[in-house]
Amino acid sequence: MTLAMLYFAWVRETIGTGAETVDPPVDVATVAQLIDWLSDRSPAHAEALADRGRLRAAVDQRFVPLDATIDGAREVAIFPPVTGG
Amino acid sequence: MTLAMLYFAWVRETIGTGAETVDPPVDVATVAQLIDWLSDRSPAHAEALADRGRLRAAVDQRFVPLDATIDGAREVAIFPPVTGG
Amino acid sequence: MIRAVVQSEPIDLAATLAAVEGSGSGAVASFSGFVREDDGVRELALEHYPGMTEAVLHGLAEEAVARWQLHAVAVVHRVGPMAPGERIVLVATAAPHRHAALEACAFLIDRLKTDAPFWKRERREEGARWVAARDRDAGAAERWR
Amino acid sequence: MIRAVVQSEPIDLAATLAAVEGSGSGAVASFSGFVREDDGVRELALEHYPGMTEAVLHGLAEEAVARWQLHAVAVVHRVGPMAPGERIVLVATAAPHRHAALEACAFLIDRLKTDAPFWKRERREEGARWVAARDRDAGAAERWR
Repeated sequence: MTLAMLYFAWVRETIGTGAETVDPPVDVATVAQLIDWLSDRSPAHAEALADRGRLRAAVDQRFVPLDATIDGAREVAIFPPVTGG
Repeated sequence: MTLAMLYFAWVRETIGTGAETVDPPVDVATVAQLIDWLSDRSPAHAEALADRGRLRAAVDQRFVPLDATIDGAREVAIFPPVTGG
Repeated sequence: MIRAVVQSEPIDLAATLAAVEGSGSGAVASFSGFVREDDGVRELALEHYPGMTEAVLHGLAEEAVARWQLHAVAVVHRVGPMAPGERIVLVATAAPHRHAALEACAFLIDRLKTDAPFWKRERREEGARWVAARDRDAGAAERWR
Repeated sequence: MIRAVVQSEPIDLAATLAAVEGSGSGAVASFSGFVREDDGVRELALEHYPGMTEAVLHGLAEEAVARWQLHAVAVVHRVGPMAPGERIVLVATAAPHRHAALEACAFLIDRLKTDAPFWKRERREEGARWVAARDRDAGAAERWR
């Protein structure tokens, strides 16, 4: 499964990129499992993704809880809580 | 007691003037009594002031109920309910 | 800054909002009331009680400043004849927080409608008439007391 | 009319309000949020999620139109670097009644703060930091659900 990953704000800064294409194994079924799997890609990924309580996610441009499925997803974004307005 | 009377909206139109100076006798103590007394000034006054339920008043530029005193008043205004904004 | 004005000239939205925004606040809200274009009114004329009107508007503005810690407030009300689509009234508030700014606008327009001595006369095809006061306006003002 | 825009250029208040007022409604309300001038921020930079942001803002605008029978609504949010005193966001609503216009503005700004993917980074004398989300914003958005 090929996924377009997007990172924003300090998640993007810490990882060092705002976008990458990844190909997780089929047993990666939820956003949380994807975060676990991404954490092994680099020390920067591990650092950015360490504190789950500070992370939010969107699957195909809709906010989802971290236990949401990524089945069929094309684009997954990981970022801190939003602060617009 | 010399009073500056002011009339607004249809009260003014019906009476035919927006301002007049009047000199009611001392036993005219409240706005309601003043309205009674004013009603005798002309048929136009009587018509304009006939329906108390549609009249509001201000004494020296403060809204008051019709049973308020006019003791010490300099300016009394009579008008319909307000409709600004 | 408190600005409470009654005028026969058209209301300058940009200048009024710029003055309120000049307070450097984080939140600015505004409300404008217009002569409706869709209900057959050809002209609306506003009469008021000179002197009392300005005092009432200023008093309401001061009350709003105290109650919502506003940094700036403007209340501008037009009088005289107006065409459909023209601005009758503008209230604008600047506050540290968004809810304060928006609530203060609601307070000002609700209370202005019952406390300020204005009278509307509308001209329609079938003739002119003085607009009647609405009970629901009294209810809306009551919630701020 | 629904206008939902994300832009790096300064927000044109007059043009946006004129578009909303052009609906011919009796009531128009607006809310603007600014970079505060009084708390030591030298620059505020807004990042967003292109595509999702516009969709969320448009969806909130549509929800407001349906809920308050708005005649027109505009939501304009700036992104990129901004100086103190600059406008970050503008929401404006046109409705038949004043409470609808003001409530819809409150709804839009409350929900935008929790539902739209923007992130603020502020630069102060002591350095730059990403602004933390506030629990009270979640509470403010919750009242509209």
